[in-house]
Amino acid sequence: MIKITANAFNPYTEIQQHQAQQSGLQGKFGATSLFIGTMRDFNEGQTVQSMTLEHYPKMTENQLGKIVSEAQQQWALLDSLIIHRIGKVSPDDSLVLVAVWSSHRGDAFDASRFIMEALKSRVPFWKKEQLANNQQQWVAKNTDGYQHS
Amino acid sequence: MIKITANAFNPYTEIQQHQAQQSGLQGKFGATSLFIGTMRDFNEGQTVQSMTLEHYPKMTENQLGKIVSEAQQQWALLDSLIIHRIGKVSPDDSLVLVAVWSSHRGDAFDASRFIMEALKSRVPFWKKEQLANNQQQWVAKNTDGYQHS
Amino acid sequence: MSIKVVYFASLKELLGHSETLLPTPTSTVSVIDIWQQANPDLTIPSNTLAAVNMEYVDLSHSVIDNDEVAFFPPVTGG
Amino acid sequence: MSIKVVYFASLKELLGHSETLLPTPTSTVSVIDIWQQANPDLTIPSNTLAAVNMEYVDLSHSVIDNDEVAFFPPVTGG
Repeated sequence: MIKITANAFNPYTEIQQHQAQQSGLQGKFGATSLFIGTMRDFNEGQTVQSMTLEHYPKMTENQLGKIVSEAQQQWALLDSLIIHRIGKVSPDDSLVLVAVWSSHRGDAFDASRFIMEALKSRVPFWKKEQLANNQQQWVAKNTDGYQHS
Repeated sequence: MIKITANAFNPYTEIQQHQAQQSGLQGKFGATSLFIGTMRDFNEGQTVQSMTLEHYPKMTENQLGKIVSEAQQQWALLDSLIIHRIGKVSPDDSLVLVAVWSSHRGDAFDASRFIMEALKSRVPFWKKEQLANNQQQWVAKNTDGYQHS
Repeated sequence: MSIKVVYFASLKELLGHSETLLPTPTSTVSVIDIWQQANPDLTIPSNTLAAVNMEYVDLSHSVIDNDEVAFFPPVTGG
Repeated sequence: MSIKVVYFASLKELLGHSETLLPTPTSTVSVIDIWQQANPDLTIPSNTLAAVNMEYVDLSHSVIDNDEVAFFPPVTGG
């Protein structure tokens, strides 16, 4: 399932609600791999007070759907849930949730990371930061998720 | 934090409680990577009714502590939470939770997988399955977490 | 009939608008032709991504009537 | 003073007990010596893992008085 939401969401509540509704998962899923991206109150040395997430409606959903299909072709997945926030967000708000259910852990780990990296590079979302000095700036690029910080 | 518990646990409740208590995380963590292992009702073609998890008390905690230290040396982690179930478990019970908080997603993904694989190969837990035909059997080996299923 | 051109994020702010409707082209046109027609005084910024009907395309991709052509900066979600 | 030998999982079931106390050794002994002293009629099963004071060791590792020596099969947690 893919959800784009302008409202704050609790990823842990969402996962449990989703999982409870998927009766086909019961007894079958041995592995759940989750990634949650959360807004920090700083970025590249600057204090960030809030952020606005813009997206390209429909293309966002299309691209996410493709990415999930690609993941399903590569790994044995039982289910997945992707939620991405849009609109104005505050520090500690969840920005993105990627959850993957599979029988075996290798598939879950690989697929969740693949989906997250593909989302970061291909899905049309953009972040604008509101800084402490009342300046605003567009985030210019994403970091490399395969590199050590 | 490392917890070994003989009681059923909800990994999502545990994560949220833990996170709420770590005031140092607020505004600082951009990435949370989680792995949850759940009991399936089948294994290698056989129906499994329940399972008993034995461990080597104290050595379990010692080994998990070492693994977390090794992860902290390799990646920039803000916090981690590991919970492992022992005793008698039923299908759909959570067996293990590995949660890692960091500023950047690469560290969180790498560290959670490292901890999980190290747990699988080095921490003294053993599973005995109770099968549908009333037979019991010890699980002989773990699968490779880096291989496709 | 027309071609809809849409812009997002910093590119939308740079141009001061989010959408332009161009008349049906009279000959074969590519994505970069559409940019130039819509923004005759502005070279396309480097790193600009393009999509036609919500699929990523190269700037040389052909555009036909009723297509939606989008231009936007590198994505930064997640 | 003594050496405590402990067994887990399938090994514990095979032997029928979880623990043996051995008297203080009179000479230098290794982990495999401890196994043979505790189980004179049984060759150590292949794949058996050993720990001394809760740290993994080779079977050639030296054992001293008051050590806790553990034998167990490959681990299968998670």
